[in-house]
Amino acid sequence: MIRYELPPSRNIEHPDIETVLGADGRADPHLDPKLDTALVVRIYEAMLRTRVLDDRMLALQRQGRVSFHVGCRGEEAAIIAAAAALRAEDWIFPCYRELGALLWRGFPLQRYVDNMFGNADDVVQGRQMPDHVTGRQWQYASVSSPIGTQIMHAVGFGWAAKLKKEKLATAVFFGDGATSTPDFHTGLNFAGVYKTPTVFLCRNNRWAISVPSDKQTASASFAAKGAAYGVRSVRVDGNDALATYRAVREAVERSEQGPTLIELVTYRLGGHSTSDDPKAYRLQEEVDLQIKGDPLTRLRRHLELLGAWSELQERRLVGQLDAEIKACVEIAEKKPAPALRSMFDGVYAERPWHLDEQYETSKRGPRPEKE
Amino acid sequence: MIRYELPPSRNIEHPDIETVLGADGRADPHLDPKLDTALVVRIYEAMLRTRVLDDRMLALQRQGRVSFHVGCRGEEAAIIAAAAALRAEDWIFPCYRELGALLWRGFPLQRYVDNMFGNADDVVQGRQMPDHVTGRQWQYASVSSPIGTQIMHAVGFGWAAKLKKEKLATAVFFGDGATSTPDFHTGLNFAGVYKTPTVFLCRNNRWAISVPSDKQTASASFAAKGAAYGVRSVRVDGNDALATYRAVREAVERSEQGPTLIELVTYRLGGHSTSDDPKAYRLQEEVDLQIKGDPLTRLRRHLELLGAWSELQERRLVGQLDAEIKACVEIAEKKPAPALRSMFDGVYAERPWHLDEQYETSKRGPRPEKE
Amino acid sequence: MVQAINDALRISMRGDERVVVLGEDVGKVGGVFRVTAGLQDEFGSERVIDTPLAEGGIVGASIGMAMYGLRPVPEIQFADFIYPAFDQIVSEAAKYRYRSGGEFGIPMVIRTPFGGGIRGGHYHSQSPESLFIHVAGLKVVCPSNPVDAKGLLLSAIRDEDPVLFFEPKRVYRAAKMDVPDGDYTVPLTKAKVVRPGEHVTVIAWGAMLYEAIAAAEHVAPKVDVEVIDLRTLWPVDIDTIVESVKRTGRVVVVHEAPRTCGFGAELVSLVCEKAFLHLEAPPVRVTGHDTPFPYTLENDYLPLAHRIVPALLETAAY
Amino acid sequence: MVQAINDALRISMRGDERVVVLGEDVGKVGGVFRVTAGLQDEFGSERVIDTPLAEGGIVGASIGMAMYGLRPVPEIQFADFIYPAFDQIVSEAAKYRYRSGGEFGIPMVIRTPFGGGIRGGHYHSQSPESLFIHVAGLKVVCPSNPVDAKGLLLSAIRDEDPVLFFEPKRVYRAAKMDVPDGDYTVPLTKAKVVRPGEHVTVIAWGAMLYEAIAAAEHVAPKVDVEVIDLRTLWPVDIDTIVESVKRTGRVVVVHEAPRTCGFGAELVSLVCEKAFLHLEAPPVRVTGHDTPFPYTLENDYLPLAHRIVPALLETAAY
Ligand SMILES: Cc1ncc(C[n+]2csc(CCOP(=O)(O)OP(=O)(O)O)c2C)c(N)n1
Ligand SMILES: Cc1ncc(C[n+]2csc(CCOP(=O)(O)OP(=O)(O)O)c2C)c(N)n1
Ligand SMILES: [Mg+2]
Ligand SMILES: [Mg+2]
Repeated sequence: MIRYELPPSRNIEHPDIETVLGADGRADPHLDPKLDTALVVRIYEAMLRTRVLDDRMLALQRQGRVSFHVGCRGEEAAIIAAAAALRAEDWIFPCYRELGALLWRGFPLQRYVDNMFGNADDVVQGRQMPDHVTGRQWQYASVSSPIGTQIMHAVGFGWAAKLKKEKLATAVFFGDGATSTPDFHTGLNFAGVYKTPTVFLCRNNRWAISVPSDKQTASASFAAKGAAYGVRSVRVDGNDALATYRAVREAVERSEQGPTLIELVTYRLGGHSTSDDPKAYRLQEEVDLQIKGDPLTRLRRHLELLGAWSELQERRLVGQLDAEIKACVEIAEKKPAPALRSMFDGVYAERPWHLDEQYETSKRGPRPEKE
Repeated sequence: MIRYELPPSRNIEHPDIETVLGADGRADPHLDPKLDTALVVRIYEAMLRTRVLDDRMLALQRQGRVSFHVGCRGEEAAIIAAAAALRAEDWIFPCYRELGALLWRGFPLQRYVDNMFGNADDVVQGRQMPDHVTGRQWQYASVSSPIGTQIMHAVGFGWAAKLKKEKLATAVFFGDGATSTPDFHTGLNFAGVYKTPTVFLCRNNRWAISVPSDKQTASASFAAKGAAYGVRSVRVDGNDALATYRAVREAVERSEQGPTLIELVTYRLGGHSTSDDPKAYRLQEEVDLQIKGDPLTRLRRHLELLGAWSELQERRLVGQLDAEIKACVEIAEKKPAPALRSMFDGVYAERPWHLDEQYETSKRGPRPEKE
Repeated sequence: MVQAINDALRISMRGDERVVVLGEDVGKVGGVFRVTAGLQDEFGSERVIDTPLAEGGIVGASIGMAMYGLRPVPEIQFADFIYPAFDQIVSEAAKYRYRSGGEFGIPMVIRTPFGGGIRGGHYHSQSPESLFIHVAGLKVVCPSNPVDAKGLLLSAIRDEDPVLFFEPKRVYRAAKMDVPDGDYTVPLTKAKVVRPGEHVTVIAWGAMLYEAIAAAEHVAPKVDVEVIDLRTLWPVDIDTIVESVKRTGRVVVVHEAPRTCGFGAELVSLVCEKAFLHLEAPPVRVTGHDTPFPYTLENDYLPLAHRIVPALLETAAY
Repeated sequence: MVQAINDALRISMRGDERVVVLGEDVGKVGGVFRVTAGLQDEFGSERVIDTPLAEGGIVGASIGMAMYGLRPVPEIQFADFIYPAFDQIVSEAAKYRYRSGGEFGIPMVIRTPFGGGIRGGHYHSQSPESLFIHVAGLKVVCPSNPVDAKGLLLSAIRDEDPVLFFEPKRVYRAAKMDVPDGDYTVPLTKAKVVRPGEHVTVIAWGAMLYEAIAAAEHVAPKVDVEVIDLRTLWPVDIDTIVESVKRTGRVVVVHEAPRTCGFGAELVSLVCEKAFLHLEAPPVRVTGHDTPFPYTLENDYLPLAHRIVPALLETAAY
């Protein structure tokens, strides 16, 4: 069942997948979105930042300093280039791997690291697992674990904006596994019927934990599912930052006419999360082959061709990021846990009598309020 | 939103819909399944029987003698011809309109009428609403009200048979509205992945209570949804008994290779159920136009052409059916309600202590056990 | 009650552009019980929306709408069909405020007809309120009469939290009374003593309230029964309950839902925790049975007055 | 416990061709907790099935398989993700025997890891047992140790009714003991007194049993606590409970699930109904709080020994 597909950069074998960046780093002149080089550099830098961050979080988890991390190694183009293609007014409804999209929008790194430690400064007050953040100010909805549920929210949000004649699109990320959930079906169906301004971003990273994408569905592709809902769809090389940007931008710009389903064909180079060991279900050969299609390598080659990136810049940025992350971790680790009270707040807009009582009882216990 | 489509018999306008019976009653020689005339007569008789039964149940409901009825006026071909095309080994997983399929398999009319009255002889002991029967001996699963849930059961049942190397198909009926449910999505997806021997029979009767089928989905057709799951699909004139038979038979015969989704394009000529007044949401003109495509008229015309049916036979059969139903009703109406005990039995294979207690308490009450 | 709820929806929609109604058959026909009748004519099909057949979609889309800033009022056609939306209600709506550190609340009122007594069998009769009371983050409301129905719904739509609004369909048309015109609210924090009494406290809600009252009348004046209509089930008005039980020392809880792990169990526990020394008899539950809801024998299933009366007499004599 | 459950599955599958296992990641990797490890190697991918990501599909297909005559053992990867299957469990599996007049039973065991204590936050920590106890037609089982886990699972797979089998993941690896080889069963009708005592009865299950025992040890010998491990939550072994409470006159129920409408409420009500005159103190609940399950503060959320101890002391001194 494990397939040795060629890396997406060799898309001569996958003529149905939209690709811009060739293996040589050159952009297909017909499809090139012709972005400012400065923007492409920013995208690359953000991809690299996410990569470095993932590595450091993984290390912290292995050292037992954070309990869990879910990263996006291999999917940086699908995430960052998609985020870059969105307009300021657009909203992001994330799955759990899209931290890079939030950072792209300006979410402070310190707040992210605070979330990893679930400390008192965590935006969600240590209530959720690491990597489960929210960023309203950055038009980024709340990360939750249940697969697929955010899809309906993106549809409802976009639909509401449309009813209010506000022009914005909602972009919702989810995995290949998520296409099997009820919410995928309902989300696409409602979006098709009401022509909501929704961009469905299916990160097909070939795996849902240990289940390969060809066991997830017998459909010819994930993009093919759009037709079942009268929803426009495209299949894109998700390891190709330019192709991703192009497709997402187009979808967003035509979102007033209705939704688009974009299958971003990519590959999860790491484990599902720090709790997972992929050696148990896939061969290293498959991963090795996919490493050749690493989205960072591909974009870097392009930038090098343009003379816009160098080894020196790379090393300098990595060093900078390392220092920045280290500083945030040191601060985050020293911050206290959230106050006991915070556990009883926010269940409702106002705390009702029974939670007052439960809080009081907790305070009286042998573990006093830590405030 | 209400569309005035031509009746399906004029399928020159709907080239994608498989049709055998022309408006003149002649069968398309290329597509004709070439059934024994005796069988076609039996199918017609069963369709007529269902029609008469529906009329009588509606009348009983209007008289306040039964509380509820859900019929299939206009959908008799889609139901009876489909049932006729199944093999003895195949199982039926009904929605709530397919009583005709159960009677086709030999379920005694008296048992059905007992169910309508929820009396002590009702196969489900008055536990469910009228028309919610079960017929294990006739390989007919239990009718339940929640839309779509039976789809997964049909898939699981067929899958189990396949694992056990038993050759049978499961045929599952559902409406156009049901295609929006999670179970449709999951059922088709699992069937596609595991190649289960399942025939999905989507009765597209154009309405889900007051919601027209073009508001149910933006898909080009319901059949088109098969591709999203790698499931073979066909779109068939469901008012055409021969076309329905042909498509279902083919699907059943190739079910060893995997599932088929069949969209049976038909029309609900009556109200959704006796609780519904369709005048509130559709125009009589639309219904009048559809009456011209009445599946009984179409098949009768065909049989008359063959010299296999006459007005005399029609009148005689209707008279016979009337008498038969009347006799059953008289008997059913006199039967007692189920025993109080029956309410506490069958929740589990064996009655646990708490239901013993609840039964005892009930007996002690001012309403003594009616046994 | 149907008219009162319709009125509340209309008032909300007139006064607040953010209110939208969505569900199966709520638009063109105005709902299978006619609760939303005429709303689409007045507010258009953009604010009174007929949806595809997917309860999870109805609630999930409403959550997204609420995040945007609307005040969606989704309808689930029968409470029995709420389970396909269970994940969106329990995993998402209930937890969204908390898990987002308060960045997004989900003001939304899920209206749904519930309860037996209309010959609905298994799937048109259920009372699933306790499932939602168990889930932190939800409010659960259940009016018993038209005046409360209107005032509670107006409060619920203005509330900042997700509310499950259970409408007792057995009294949709039965309970007639003069409903005040215009805008008024009934707070989501107050139960109501509908019949004062000194010997036994009966707690009920929805359609069973009338059975409780009938039983109370039946045993009067020998046994003087106080009847409390909870109106808001959760967070429950504990003060009214405790004050009453401390006075009477005896309590009977009546509900249609199956007995085991029903809300009655919680009420009994709360009474024990807060008024144990005042109890002169064990708290009693008169409830639906632990079976699926039956069709023919529904009057033997429901905790009608004939089953409440002996409970009152026994409790009073304990 | 992981090994014991694996063992029970293996024995069932060897002895009974009808048993199949299905779920997300149960095959090739043997489950995210390794509970089904090695089963696919031994029984093949037709009997140990990796499914698409759809809990409703897993349970719905299992119902169909059970109707055919198999004995499916579906896994829900975490109890927190059972809600997409709620409709199939509640509307279909629970009611199928009843509504078909007994023509089709649904013998099926839904296994699922549940409970907190592994830093799982909102969605890898929940204890939703009471939702299923409220639904007529389901059995609910929860082992606390490997020996019981194996014997209860073997019983559950042989039972004719749908069983929810909640596995306390906090003690998946913690609880070590010698598990007998081969086939044996623990009946689904019997609780177990794991620590006899005379002053207070504590009722617990799953991982909280160990907290209850620790608390009991802590207050001994001053307070002599009897600890009951329910093992099967529903139908509960009422006799063991009532016998104990009649003796001690005091009862504390401990559970991780949120307090309101949790199973504790039902147990308190049952005790009141069946042993009121023996009660010398109000029944007490020590439970999870009515909030979503938190991450950082999970040890303040859980009813750990430090919260049970004062409850025991207060109850004993009442
Ligand atoms: C409803 C639900 N079921 C199961 C899980 C457990 N789970 C977490 S991630 C995952 C796989 C998701 O795969 P995919 O959608 O492809 O996303 P990816 O992790 O590959 O980005 C599973 C099964 C869950 N979180 N939610
Ligand atoms: C889950 C669920 N939601 C809502 C209902 C209420 N309801 C009963 S029938 C129906 C429409 C079904 O339409 P369709 O699937 O097209 O079948 P048809 O009645 O047209 O044969 C609805 C909404 C239900 N029974 N189940
Ligand atoms: Mg994936
Ligand atoms: Mg229909």
